[in-house]
Amino acid sequence: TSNEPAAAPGTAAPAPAPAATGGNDAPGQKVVIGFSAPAADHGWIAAIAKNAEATAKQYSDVEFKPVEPTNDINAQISAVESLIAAKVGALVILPNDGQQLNQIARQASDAGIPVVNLDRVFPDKLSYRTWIGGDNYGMGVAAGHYIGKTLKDKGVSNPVILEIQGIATLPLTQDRSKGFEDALKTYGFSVTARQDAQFTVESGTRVAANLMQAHKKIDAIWNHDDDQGVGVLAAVKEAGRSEFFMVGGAGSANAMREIKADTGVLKATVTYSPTMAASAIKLARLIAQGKGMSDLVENGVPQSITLASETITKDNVDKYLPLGFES
Amino acid sequence: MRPPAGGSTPVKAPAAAVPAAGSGPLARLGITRLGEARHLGLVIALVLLAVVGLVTVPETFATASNLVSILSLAATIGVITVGMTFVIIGGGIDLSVGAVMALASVWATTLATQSYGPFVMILCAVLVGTGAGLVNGLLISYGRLVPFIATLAMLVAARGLAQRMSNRKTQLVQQGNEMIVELSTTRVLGIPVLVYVFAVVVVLGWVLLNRTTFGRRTYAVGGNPEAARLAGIDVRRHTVLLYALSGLCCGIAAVLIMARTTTGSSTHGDLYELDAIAAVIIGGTLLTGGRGTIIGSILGLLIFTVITNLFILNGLNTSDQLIAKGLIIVVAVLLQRRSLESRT
Amino acid sequence: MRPPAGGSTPVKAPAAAVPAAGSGPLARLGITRLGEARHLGLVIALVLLAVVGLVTVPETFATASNLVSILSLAATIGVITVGMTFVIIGGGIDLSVGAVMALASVWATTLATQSYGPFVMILCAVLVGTGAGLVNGLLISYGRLVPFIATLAMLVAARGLAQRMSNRKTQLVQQGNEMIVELSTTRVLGIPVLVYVFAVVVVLGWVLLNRTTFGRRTYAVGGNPEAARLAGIDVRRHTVLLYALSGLCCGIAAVLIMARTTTGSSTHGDLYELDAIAAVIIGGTLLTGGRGTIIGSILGLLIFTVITNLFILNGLNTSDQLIAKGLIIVVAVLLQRRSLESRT
Amino acid sequence: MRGIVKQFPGVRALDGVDLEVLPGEVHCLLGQNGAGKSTLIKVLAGAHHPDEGTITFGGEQVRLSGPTAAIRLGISTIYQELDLVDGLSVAENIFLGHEPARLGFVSQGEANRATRDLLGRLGHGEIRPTTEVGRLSPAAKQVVSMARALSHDTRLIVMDEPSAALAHDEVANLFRIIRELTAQGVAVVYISHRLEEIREIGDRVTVLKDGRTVAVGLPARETPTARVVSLMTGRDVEYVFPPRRSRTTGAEVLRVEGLTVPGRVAGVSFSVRAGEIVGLAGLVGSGRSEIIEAIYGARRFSGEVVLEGRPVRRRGTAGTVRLGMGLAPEERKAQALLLDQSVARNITLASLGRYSRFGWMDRRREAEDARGMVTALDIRPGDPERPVKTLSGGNQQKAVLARWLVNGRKLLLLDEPTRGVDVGARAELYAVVRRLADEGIGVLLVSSEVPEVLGLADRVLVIREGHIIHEAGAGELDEHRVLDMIMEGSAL
Ligand SMILES: Nc1ncnc2c1ncn2[C@@H]1O[C@H](COP(=O)(O)OP(=O)(O)OP(=O)(O)O)[C@@H](O)[C@H]1O
Ligand SMILES: Nc1ncnc2c1ncn2[C@@H]1O[C@H](COP(=O)(O)OP(=O)(O)OP(=O)(O)O)[C@@H](O)[C@H]1O
Ligand SMILES: O[C@@H]1[C@@H](O)[C@H](O)OC[C@H]1O
Ligand SMILES: [Mg+2]
Ligand SMILES: [Mg+2]
Repeated sequence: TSNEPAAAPGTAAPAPAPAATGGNDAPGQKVVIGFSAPAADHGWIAAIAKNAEATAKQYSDVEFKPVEPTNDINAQISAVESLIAAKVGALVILPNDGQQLNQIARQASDAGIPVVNLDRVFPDKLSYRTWIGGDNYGMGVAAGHYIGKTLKDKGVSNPVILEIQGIATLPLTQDRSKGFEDALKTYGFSVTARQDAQFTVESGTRVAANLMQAHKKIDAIWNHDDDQGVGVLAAVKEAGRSEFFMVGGAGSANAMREIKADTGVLKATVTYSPTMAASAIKLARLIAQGKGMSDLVENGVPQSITLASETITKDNVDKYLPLGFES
Repeated sequence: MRPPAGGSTPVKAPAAAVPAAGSGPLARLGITRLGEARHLGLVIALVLLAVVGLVTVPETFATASNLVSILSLAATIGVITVGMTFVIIGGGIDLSVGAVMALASVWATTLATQSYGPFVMILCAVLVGTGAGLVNGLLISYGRLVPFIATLAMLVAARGLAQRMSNRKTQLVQQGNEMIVELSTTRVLGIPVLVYVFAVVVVLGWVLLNRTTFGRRTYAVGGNPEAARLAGIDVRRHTVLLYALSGLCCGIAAVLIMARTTTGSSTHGDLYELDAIAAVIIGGTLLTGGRGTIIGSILGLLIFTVITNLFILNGLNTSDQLIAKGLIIVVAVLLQRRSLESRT
Repeated sequence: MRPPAGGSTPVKAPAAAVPAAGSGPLARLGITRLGEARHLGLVIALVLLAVVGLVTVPETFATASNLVSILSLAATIGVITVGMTFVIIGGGIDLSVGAVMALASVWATTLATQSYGPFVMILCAVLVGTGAGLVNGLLISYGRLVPFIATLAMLVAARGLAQRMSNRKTQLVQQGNEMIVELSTTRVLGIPVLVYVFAVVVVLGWVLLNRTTFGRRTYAVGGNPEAARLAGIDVRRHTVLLYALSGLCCGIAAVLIMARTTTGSSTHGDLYELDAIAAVIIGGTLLTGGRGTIIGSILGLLIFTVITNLFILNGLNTSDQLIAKGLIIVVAVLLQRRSLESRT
Repeated sequence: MRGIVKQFPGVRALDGVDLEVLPGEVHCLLGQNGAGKSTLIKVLAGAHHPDEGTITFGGEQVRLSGPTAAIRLGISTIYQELDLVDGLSVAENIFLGHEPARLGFVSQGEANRATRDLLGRLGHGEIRPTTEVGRLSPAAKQVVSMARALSHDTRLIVMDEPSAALAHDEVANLFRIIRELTAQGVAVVYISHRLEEIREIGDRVTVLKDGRTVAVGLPARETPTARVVSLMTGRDVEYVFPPRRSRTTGAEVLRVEGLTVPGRVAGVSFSVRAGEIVGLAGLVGSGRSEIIEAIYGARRFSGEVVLEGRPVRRRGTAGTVRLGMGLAPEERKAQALLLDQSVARNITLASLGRYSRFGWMDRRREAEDARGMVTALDIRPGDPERPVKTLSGGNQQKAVLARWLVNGRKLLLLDEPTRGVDVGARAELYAVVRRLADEGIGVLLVSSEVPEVLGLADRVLVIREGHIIHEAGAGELDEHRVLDMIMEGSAL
């Protein structure tokens, strides 16, 4: 949240390390990096855009060229088209839907513009040079293990486990749910009820309020996204319920503060960090300049990088707080 | 399409004024504008939904806490619906309601505003809402823009402004201003304060529409603006007031959404305009203006809210919810029509 | 608000029939219905936007590739706008267009449909669109539902059905059916086939509206349904056809969106209804029916598309875009009004 | 009022008009359709601002900033286009804009009481204050408009064609009220196209033509009709009906057997022959329009309608039009015209099929025929591309007739074809209808003006409460007998 006076680590993207290790950050040939992402209708996406821009600004050799963020596929295609026409040196694309933008990404690649695919993946490997994103299935697994283990330890049998998804039509949502289900299965548990929200605070409130009516006794809730989580927590507070615990997703600073305070139902969150956008810009720059990653042995940037989904609890929250994004 | 123009010139005096034969008490009610009998179809639809609830989820549906929950959900958009009812009866439409509510919620939760405490926050939300409504009204009345376009422009601009002010972040209600949040958590007689606010707005709206000159003039301005003008009503000024009223309702709704979600956000109220308009129209208000009731709108809204509640209680997924919702809308309106026709 | 009711019966004498002094050729044009001068304001707005483009992004805006890009972007919703223009001139409204397009795209890309090859896919999309339009039309004509409600119900239900059919997944156009995708990738004279499809639909729509009995009836049905009925026009049947036509356009748009995105998806066309209606209204068609032109609607749409394009090229952030968009809408409409008035 | 000028875009509606009204008199305003009568009284009512000219009221020069200003001065107006709000009740309409209210809260009881008094005074105590106005008949609406005018404390009442929607006995009632008012010193400005009314109620007459005053303060009773008419029209109009043919012998075009519309029409049977004009005389509300609409397929009915020997199956208007019927409905603007569209398009609306092949319009032929019709019926101004709403009432009515002439009808149904039409245009319309009959078309005519039915029709059916109570050749009847018959309790 923007108005949390106490918090505020300057930027979510850690400053580039000094150019000691092999000169990755040393100024090189000038690159224009085009950037296209969905409209910032929730905190995570807003953080993506902000991180990308902040990182680009740190390099004197990078010219950052963002285009209109939009949730209309058709318009995003046009936006990317315009970047191709402008002959940018590299593209960073977080598509609204990887499959639907695949064709235009492929066109860019074919035109010789390296594409760094962020988060939602293009199905065609010829469409991008490098993919960097989170592990959605892994997120579900992490949440499933945390909930499964906690309940097992408490000795609960037949627990009521609820799941509040984000936007149901996104493939990543389905991956998360699959991971969650698979992990719970190892404890012999399953999801009692599942509803989807829209990643927004308000939808979180609405869905949670109704779910709590449907289930008079709940053991655990996994909520896919910490932005809508603000709304979920508000609904919980309003209903005055506390018999269950909740796990979040993505890892917003706000969620971490809640976990740290340990006064509500939120006990953990599984990360899906928008810092990936900062990394994506760095990768795009390196690729365009023909450099490799100085910490690795290889001469080129790897073809894919999957961030691990980590579980943040009261015990390790301090370590993560600086990386948490303000939703 | 519009209904065909009414029949031709009829009877000389005595016969004309007396309603046709076969008119029972219901028909007589229907003749007066206030006749609540016109809502029969909506009430039937609601009762049917309740029966479905009682049969499918007997242990949860009819509990007090579920009913309270339904009302809490309905409250925010309900307040907006009251304003929308006025605007539509007055012959207009307001597409900007959701965005204006979002803007008001954001403005009221900036750190600067919050530093003055909860009352200033409330005042701020209400003023921002009313101000945006005023701009709508002025554009429409004096700029002579079509309401659809003027309020669409306001929708777009208000969302943009809200994003800009909030930096696209969700703004939490700060410590010290919990009073706002308590509107939703504090209960009187088991009912959250926010539901009372909703009720008060509905009652005030009803009184304003049915018992005051303002209400009369709203019907006149929407039903026949030229006649209203000839009767000495300042149609333009009244139009401005109608949109300001709708904006005021958005401001109040912003307070409620802040209470419920503990936040102000530029994403609040997405697509509220469609829901509110749909509720008003299902409630029997004509999009062409001049006719309609607050009670109908609220019943229409409750139908929507109960449907959502039932679906979630039954664990249906969104896709099925949507399909069923489409069907239920059609059935509710057909029922409504049937019940109106059986009276004539 | 509606314009004040027109004056009463006019003068008989030739003296009064002659336009007042100071009326140039424009004024005379204004008297005929086709006077394209009515689009002057829109054209001015477009030109102004182009100037902005030339000044702010001189190297990119006026390139052929950018213009093609604008047209490709406009194509999908443009086809829908053509259908919407007919519906609105005919006195109705169609909120379901985006959802019906999504449903058609999903149905056409199921594995089952795809196994029959691209022509069957296209046929499927078109049939599903037309079918949904037909249902809208029947509900409105014979079920006598208000168009707003009937098509809102269809919106909701079609989205639900699309989600259900696709299992909420994006469905790729399979190998062997690339012909569909080639509509967007193949260029003739440097212009993608899809833009030609758009152009053909616009031309056919224009011809249908201005050169055929169907078009005449559409104006009549929207302008005065009772008069149309008493002149022997089957108003109900015509209404059904209008919605079916709108559905057909959604089917065609579904093919185009499949071509552009290589997919069918239940999320396609979100909020297209608002954009299409806004384009039609900015284009000068009255929401009350009986008046309007295809050309106006397309100009209205192009204004929106060029605004988006300019924003893309200038890399403005969304919030500012939204604010600016709101202002531009207001200015465009004011310009349009001004230019209409200066002629009378 | 002196030297009033009012300019509308493209039209100089008033071009220096003078009007002088004395307390306690009934001052009649005459003029053809479009002469500027309604515009003048709207200026007087504060609804239009004059471009030039002065208004003096009660000896003082006044500026009317709006309708409220006029009402405050004591000028109330009954407008020509009914200015009521359908969704509001009778009482709410009467007190619209000056509701009895405290702090903005309306005292509905008071309004209802006052409404009951007003309506009682108008002899219409049976209209309930709480009834929604949209459900009233036009006649009852006219009464409500009147009550509204009387609800103000008024010194001058302006009535713009108040009798157009009224039946014969209603007009008598209206005159009674006007006399009461003038007896109290209230002045009345009275507009009507029915010259005999002017004679009966008027004191003085002002005549307008093309936005100018052509005669001021003529004595209403003494001035010969011919002179008034020639002042209005600028020519000498024979206010007579065209001669009928001696005998109609055509084949039967229409036969109606036991036509019943529940609650409105009870088993009516009659026939119309080719070349014959059959008139339906009756009170407003006696069911004449229903008969016509049922025949035309625009209304459900039981019974049989036979056109040229073939029974018409109930197929709606599309079917009956195809079989050769045409209808000029009662309310021109609401039921017949596409006001925004050109005269030409209004004329060809019912015969699109004639001008098209496979749906493709032959616009040249369409334009030719429309132009031909405009010339044949002398529709003025003679420009077929003009929007029909800019024509006067009479010319609009001709356009409606023309609609049925372009594609050769067998049967024409005319419902109140001359309502609100001035004398000059009326005579022309009569001639057209007669000519059509002479060409072999069967005509069924409804009119509330008995002289019109008697003058134009060959045969007259007298309707009362949905029954035919008498049938006779027009020559065998006179106005008094018909009036006796159509009123209840009359002797046959
Ligand atoms: N609001 C207006 N805008 C434009 N022209 C108008 C308007 N009102 C009236 N006119 C024109 O002014 C002229 C006078 O019209 P007006 O209604 O005063 O005639 P009238 O004498 O009342 O005719 P009628 O007997 O048919 O009622 C006509 O040419 C009419 O078309
Ligand atoms: N749409 C309607 N709704 C209710 N009552 C109606 C409607 N149309 C007509 N009526 C009533 O039906 C009766 C017959 O009306 P109708 O129009 O047939 O009279 P009419 O004899 O044709 O008189 P006129 O020639 O003046 O129209 C009247 O009592 C009238 O009030
Ligand atoms: O938009 C999504 C975000 O909200 C979620 O939390 O993580 C993945 C993103 O694609
Ligand atoms: Mg007049
Ligand atoms: Mg009649």
